Parts: sequence; C-alpha cells; structure tokens
Amino acid sequence: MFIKRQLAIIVMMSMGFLALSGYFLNFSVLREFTDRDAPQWYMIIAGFAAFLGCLNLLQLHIQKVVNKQKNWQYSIFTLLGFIIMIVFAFVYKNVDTPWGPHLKDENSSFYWMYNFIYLPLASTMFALLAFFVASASYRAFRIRNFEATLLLISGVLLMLGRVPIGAIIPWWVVVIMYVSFLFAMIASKIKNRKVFFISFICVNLLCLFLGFQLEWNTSTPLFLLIPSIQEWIMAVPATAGSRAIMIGIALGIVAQSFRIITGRERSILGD
Amino acid sequence: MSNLKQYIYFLIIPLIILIIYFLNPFDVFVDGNQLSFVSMLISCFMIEYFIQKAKSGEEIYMRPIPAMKAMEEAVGRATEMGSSVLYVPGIQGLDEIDTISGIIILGHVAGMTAEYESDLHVPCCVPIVMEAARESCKEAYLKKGRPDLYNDRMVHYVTDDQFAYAAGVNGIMLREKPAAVFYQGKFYAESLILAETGNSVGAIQVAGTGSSSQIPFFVTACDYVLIGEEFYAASAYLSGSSEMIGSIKGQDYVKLLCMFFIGIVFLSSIFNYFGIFVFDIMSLFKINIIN
Amino acid sequence: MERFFTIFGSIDRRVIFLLIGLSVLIPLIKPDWVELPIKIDNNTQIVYDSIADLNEGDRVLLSFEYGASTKPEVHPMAVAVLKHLFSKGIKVYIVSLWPEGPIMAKLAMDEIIASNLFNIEDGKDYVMFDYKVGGSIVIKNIADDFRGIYKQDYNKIPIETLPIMQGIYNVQDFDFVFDFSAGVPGNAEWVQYACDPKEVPLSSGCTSIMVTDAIPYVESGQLRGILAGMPGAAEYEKMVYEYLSNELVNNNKYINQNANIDKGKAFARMSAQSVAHLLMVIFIILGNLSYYYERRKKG
Amino acid sequence: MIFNFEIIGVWVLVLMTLCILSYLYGDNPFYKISEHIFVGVSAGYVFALVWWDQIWPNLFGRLFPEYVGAGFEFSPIYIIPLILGIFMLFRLIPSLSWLARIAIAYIVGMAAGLKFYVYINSNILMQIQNSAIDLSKSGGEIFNHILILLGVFSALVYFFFSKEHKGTVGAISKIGIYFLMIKFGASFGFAVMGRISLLIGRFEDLISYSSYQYNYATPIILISMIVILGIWSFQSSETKK
Repeated sequence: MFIKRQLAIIVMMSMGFLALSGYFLNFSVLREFTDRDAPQWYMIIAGFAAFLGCLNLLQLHIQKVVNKQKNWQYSIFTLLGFIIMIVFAFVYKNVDTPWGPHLKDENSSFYWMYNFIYLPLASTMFALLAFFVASASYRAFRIRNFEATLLLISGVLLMLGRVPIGAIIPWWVVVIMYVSFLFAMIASKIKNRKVFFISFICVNLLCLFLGFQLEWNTSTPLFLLIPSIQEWIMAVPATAGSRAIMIGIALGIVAQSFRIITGRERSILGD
Repeated sequence: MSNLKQYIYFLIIPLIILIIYFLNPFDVFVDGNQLSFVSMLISCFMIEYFIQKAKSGEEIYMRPIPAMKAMEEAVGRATEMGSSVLYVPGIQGLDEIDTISGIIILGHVAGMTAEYESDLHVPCCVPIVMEAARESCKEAYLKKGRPDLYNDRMVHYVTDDQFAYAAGVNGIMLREKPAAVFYQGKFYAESLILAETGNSVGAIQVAGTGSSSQIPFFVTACDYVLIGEEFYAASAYLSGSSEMIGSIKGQDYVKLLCMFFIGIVFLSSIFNYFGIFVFDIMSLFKINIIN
Repeated sequence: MERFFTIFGSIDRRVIFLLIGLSVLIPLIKPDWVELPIKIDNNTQIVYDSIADLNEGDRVLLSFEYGASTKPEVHPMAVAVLKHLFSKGIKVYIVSLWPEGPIMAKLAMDEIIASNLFNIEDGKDYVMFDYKVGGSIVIKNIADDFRGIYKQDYNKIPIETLPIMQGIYNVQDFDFVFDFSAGVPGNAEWVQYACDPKEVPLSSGCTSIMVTDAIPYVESGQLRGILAGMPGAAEYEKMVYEYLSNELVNNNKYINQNANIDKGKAFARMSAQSVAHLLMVIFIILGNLSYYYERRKKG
Repeated sequence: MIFNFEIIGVWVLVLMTLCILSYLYGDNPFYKISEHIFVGVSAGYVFALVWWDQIWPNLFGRLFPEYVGAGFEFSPIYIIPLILGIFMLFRLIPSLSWLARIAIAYIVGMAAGLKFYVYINSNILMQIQNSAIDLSKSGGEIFNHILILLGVFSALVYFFFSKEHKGTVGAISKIGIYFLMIKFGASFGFAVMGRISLLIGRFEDLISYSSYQYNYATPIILISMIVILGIWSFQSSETKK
C-alpha cells in the first residue's frame, strides 16, 4: 500500500530537508519553525505517546498481578505508586495554587511525594554508583596490555591529583613511579631477571641521588607533582582524545542524518 | 555511471548551488552562515558520490569491527543457553540521533533473534521510543518470515526517569538472567549500574554509544564496545547494502578533509604569526550559529 | 604473600562495598581525624581571577542547571560564587534551564541571606527567573532577546518595573556568564549558542563527569577555567573564604561587619573524598597484584 | 516525640534510602519493594510533568489561549502537532496503527535535519577553528598544542573504516588508541570523584536525620532492617538446603 508505507518516508525526508533549510533560508516563518516550533512539536507528540507508555505500564503490571506471575506481589507497589502520583497530580492537590503550578508548591501532596519518596530514591540510586565504580575499577584497572596500563595510569593519577591527598605525595614516590613505568615498558626486552632487578634498583637510586643533589625537596619541579601531572593529562592528551571523539561523533551523526534525509535509512519506519 | 554524468552530478551541480547561494538573489539566504553551508554541501556531495560509486558496483573494503561480529555470537549463545536477549535502547528521546541509531541496530538484532528463535526483551525509557522499537522489531520478524514469534509484549515501557529506569532494567537482569545484553543508544550516569549488573549475572555484553563520558564504563564492564563514530556507522555496516557502505566511505573522506583543514588552519596561523601572508583564516572559521 | 593475594582476588565484592562505605562515613562523622591541605587547581584559579577582575556594578548572569541528585557537587560552588559576586557589589541575574533549577537557586539564595553577610535586596541587587522549557532554545533566546522570553521574574513582577533590569536586552548586556551545570543543557550549549558567537566571557562549574567533555572548550578559551566537581568547589570555597576574611578586615562596604564567615560545605567533605580515593587506589594496586599472581599460577 | 507530616516524610525518606542501599548486600525484598515503588512513582511523576508543563501550556495554551492562560497567543499551526499526537494514539486501534508511523517519521526527519547542522557547527567547525596555534606563547605551551594536534590526528586515523589498520596507518591508529585510552582513564577518574561526592551527600543526609529531632530515624530503621535482612537471608539459605 503506497499510503501506508511511502507517506511516512516522504514525511521523514521532507521534514529533514525543511528543518535543515530553516538555518539557511531567509524566511522568518521557516526560521521560527526550526528554532522554536519544531522541537516544541516533538515534545507535544512525545507527550501524547506518554499516554501509551502509562497504559503499557498499567497493563503490564495488572497482568502480572492477575496472572500471579513470579514476583507479582511487588507489582502492586508499582501500581500503587503510580496511581497515588496520578491522583495527586490530577484529582487531589491539597493547596489553593491552581492546577499545574501546584506540582511545585511545597505544601501540595504531590510535592510531598516528590520530596520524600521520589528524590531520595533517585539520589540514592545515583549514589549507588560510588560502590559500583569501586568494584568496577577494582576489576577493570588491570594491566592486561599497554592500552589498559594507560587507562589505569591516567585514571589513578586523576583520582589522586584532584584531591588534597595528591599534593602531599612526595617527589621521590613520583620518581620511583616514573622509573617503574619505564621498566614496565622495557620489561619484555630484558630476559635476565637478575639484570633487570639490579638495573631497576640502580636507576632508582641514581634518580633519587640526583634529586637530593638538585634539592628537589625544597623546590620540586612540576613534573614530579601529582596535581600538576594530572593537570597536564587533562589539558593535553585527554583534550586530544576528547576532541577526536567529538569530531568522530559529529561525522557519524552527519552521515546518519544524511542517510535519513535522503530516505536511505528507513528501517526505523518499519520498511 | 559514465564519467560525464559523474562530472555533472558531483561538480557542476554543487557549483551551481554555490553560485546561486553566493549571488543570493532576492535575499533568499541568511547572511553569516556561509561556512556552515559550504561545509554541509561538501560533506553531502562527498557522501553521495561514494554512495553512487558503491551502487555502481565498486568493491569497498570495510575494516572488521569485532563488536559487530560479536552481536551475532551473543544472540547465538543466548539461544544455546535457552535464555533471553536483552536490548537497552538508551534513555533519550527519539529526537537524538543516538536513539535513532540504537533503534536501527535493534532492527538488525531482532532479525538475528528471529532467525535463532531466541527471546528478545526490549525495556524502553521513553514511550515514543517504545513505539518506534515495536515498529522496527515487528518488521524485522516479518522480514525473516517469523511474524508468529513477534508479540508486542517484547517491547515495553518501564519509566521515563533515568534512575528508575536503571533500577527497573536492573531488576529485569537480576531476575531473568539474560545471556546477552545490548546497550545501544544514548546513556548517562546509569550506564555503569546497568553494565555492572549485567556483568555480575554473567551476560555477554555489547555496548555502543556516542556519549563520550560513558564509553570508559562500557569499555571496562562490557565485552565489546562500539566507540563513538563506530556506533553510528554500525547500522550501515550491519545492513550490508552497498549504498550504506558507500556512505561510510564518504564519511571517511569527510574525515580526511577535516584533518586537512585542521592542518591548514594550523599552518596559516603560523604563517600569520611570521607575517608571511596576512589572510586571517580564523575569521573564515569563526562560525555564527545565531546570526 | 602469594596466597594472600590470590584470596584477595576472589574477594566478595560486598567487602569492597563495605570498606568504601566506611571510608566515606568515618571522615564525615569525625572530620578532625583527617585534615589535609587544599591545593588550588589551575582551572579554579582562572575562574577565580576572571570573577575577581569584574568591577563593582557589573552584571553577571548565572544559570542553574542541576537538580537534587547532583546537588552535593554543584551546590557548594553556587553558594561560593554568589558570595564572591555579592562581596564585590556585582548585580546577579539567575535563570534556570532545568526544572529543579529554581528550587536549587532559591536554596542557594536562602543560604546567602541566612548567613547575613550582605545587605542585598531582591529586584535591586539580584533577580531570579523561573524555569523555562526548551534547553538550548532558551539559551538562543537569551542570546538574542532576553525580554522576549522572560516577561516577569520569579515573584511574578513584570521586568519593566525592576530597576535591576534596566538596559538588559540580550546576553551581550551582561559582563559575564556563569553556568552551573550537571548535564544537558549545560556549559556546552552555553558555549555553542550564546557566549562564543556573542563573545561574552563564560565560565562554568560542573559535575566531575562532565569535565572531560568540557575541557576542549577550556583549552580553546571558550570557557574561562572550570570548577571541576566537589574538589573544584572546595578550592573555590577556600579562596572565597580567604578573600572574605581579608575584606572583612579591610572594611569592604558590601560585607556586614558583624557577620561571621563559614568555610562552606564542600570544604568539610574533602577529607571523606580523599580517603575514599586513596582506598580506591589501594584496591586497584591490590587487584593488580592478585591478577599478577593469578596469571603466574596459570603460567 | 514529635509527630507531623515532615517527620513522617523523613522516616519514609530514610527508609527509601536504606532500601536502595540494601541492594549492595544483594537482591532482597527491601530492594525489590523500593525498586517497584520507584518505577511507579517516577512514571506518575513524569506523566504529571509532561501534562502540566508540556501539553497543557504549550499545546492547549496555544490553541485555547484564553481558557488556559499560559501567556501564549493563539497559533492555529499547533493543530498539526495535535493531529500528529492523536495519530500516535491510533496505535491502540490496530487497523489505524500505521498512522503513528507518520508521527514517528516527523520526529526522525526533524531530528536528522536539526542535528546535521548543529553537529557540523559545534563539533567539527569549532574544533577546526581551535587548532590554530599562538606562537607568542611559551615553548611548553606550543609543545602541548602540537601534541594535542598529533593526538587528534592519530585518533581520527583510528576511526577510519575503509582503510585496513596495517603498516603506517596501523601504527598511527595505535597511537590514536593510546590518546583515547588516556581520555577514557581521565573520564573514569573524574567519574569516581563525582560518584563519591554524591555518596557523601547522601550520607550527610542520613547522618543529619539520625538526631533526636527526627526521632532517631536513621539508626532505628537501619538496625531493624539489618535484623530483618539477617532473618530473611537465614531463612532463604535454609529453604535452599
């Protein structure tokens, strides 16, 4: 059927073209549309879809309760929470503020639910990440190869360098870190273990001796201060990486948008 | 396509457009947006050129991306183990290209699950994404000749809120123990909660996102990751049609052009400093979104 | 030794969770057990200097783009920046692009007023506006036509009647823009849609996770420094604290002489943060050692 | 003993916080309850916001300005999103469900058009512009700048799809990966910092609610929860046996 299939694709292509040309054509109506109305319309359409979402949610959990599926008891809590919120949003507001602004009135029932149930749940869920990040880094920051080593070094330096503890790490620890890193890189080249360890210790001692000679304890050079190393990592290699990713993402989006506007990528419309 | 036709399409037409644009008859075009227009035009025609070239049958080499091969593997393993495939299309609306890409990839994954006859489960964060995802899945099952396996309950809505969604999907993972989990779309802070939980239930995880700050978490907790640009190219890669692959090649050339311009700007700023020539290329690259 | 590390490698992750929890909890309950000096990051210094360079009577636009879930990180910055601005007699304009923004802005202003440090008046020294839907579109509109989008302030007073609003028509009428952000829309949108094209100096305080995305803008000068997460907030608090104590002695006319200055919230939290980071690094090192032994055992 | 709505609220708040935190012990009934409440409440919350902040003022406020009074003028063009929105609802009627496709097509097309322009500008052209170097700066800064450029170049080479990563291209792309990895490590480090900060915020709340003023909400709930959890896990291990 033409109308069922092709119409949607035509709408997609022409909307893409229209939205894009709004930036270049000197018609105020079109400009107004791309600047203001087009995103607003998205919100409105998405708002209508929200009805579908809520119906889906109700259907899913009611089914679960009715059919007594596994863990059905918990679905009652979901349904209760949802219905209470809807009642406080549309039926009972407990304050004199008009409908709508009452959502943000500190004395309304809706705000009470928001403040004492929704907020703590959301922020605790967010804070749970602190624990996950710990177990993730414990497992993930392992020296499997050179790339993983870089990930680890820049991560650890950042963690230390950004908090006060980084500033009190003395220069000689950093010297030993540098030497260890250097030896870790050339480890595969030196076969003899004894030679490796002796030279490792010798180089360390040499560097420390040099440090005392140059009086690094009184005036530590910047490259031996964790916070400064951290600043440099942020300013240089991390910036380069961010920039490349930014450009890459933009190119990906440009190509994807081009495919959509020219009607080549249409599987999203079920075609 | 003959050479002459190629010239007409990819040299003459853009030139004519440019001439019209710069002559600006009747003040049709906005002033101050020239650079954007030119770069847009160049990138469009460049991509189109390679699409046409690919269409006319030219072989195009595509570097293999392990994460894409892994998708099929993951679905296969889920079938073997008799458990389901979970697909998470991100938490943003349909007005983000990331989500759109995620839904397109979902179409391909749904095709695989239809073929392998494994269960697919798509919890959505935004109702409108749910509708688009349903459309895409239904079609994929139809195309593979298995409309009987599809039902609307596969794709369902959880909730719009970021962390409530994360909690909900977490629950699904903990209690259903899927063997393969896909994260394709736009993610924010919840990425780590999801990826860590998926890891703890022992699923094969394939992630793809354009949110650069979340990539590290996927890199550390998932088995395969599509990083940044790879994610947007994945849908074209997976479709395997010559048109799509051509567009990726075109995109590569736009990238080359970007690098070229970075070099030009860099060199010209050096020349400027020494006064070798006075043309300030920076003024050309000063963009103006608002004008 | 070797056995210890192999056991450690297979440790239950709940033990890690418990230790992380304690490492945060103990310094919070007993803050004087660990006290550490704070070193100022370069980017924080740039932010401070840019604001210190502003003159009396300058106008600064503050944008609140965070909510309750990211409040611990960003809120202390907002309070410290407000203190810094008011102590210099700068006029402050507050807009919000997140639904929770006005609530946060109100909390910050309440804290400032409760501290009784400054004699400030709503509508004269500062003005607040309600949340507007639209994200980057709102930023675009602020850049072009401020009055087109904001007709009245937070207290529903028409802006034509507000003395502080005289001469404010678009973003170029502000001397500085400061953005507190925790996501999208945030500082990237301010750079792209308003401050870079209109050449208005912009600075930002944001959550830690946003920093690596924002840093290209800092390096290119489109953002004047950045306050990065809670440590950034603590550093800024420290600088403002020192500045205020100094000004109090110098009889700054904007500061009440009988008020007492507090150090700020983030400052006190830094020891918990430090201990948790240190613990994390120790975990990473131990994890690597156990990984090393595990691999050696497997050959 | 003080008793009012705020105190009840605080008790609920502490209970909810601890229920979520109990997930760290493992999946348990407390977590399941709070998770399900969270899903329901947030869905209701978002729906209320969508209606009262979006559809009501932005759509009906423009179609019936006098009745709604949201400060907009009458704009008949907003009939179009209304129609598209209703198309969306036709999803519920199988024979008309194809109409929803048109609404989706509108959104996808519009997103493609808008993002195309925005990303070319903000991510590509702006970054090209930033690569200009200022030679009047110090030697170190110039070195850093060149290093950044090299990093950007090599990382972009990594993203080439139609070139095999072998030989020179392979070597350069390898360097590109190193830059990307450092960036990811830095992001990770910052994320650790941010998450810990949020946890600190949460714990501060819990600590402040453990005072007499709030009837010792935190310690009482915490202890009773630990006891119940202990009994629960003991029982469930019994049944497993």
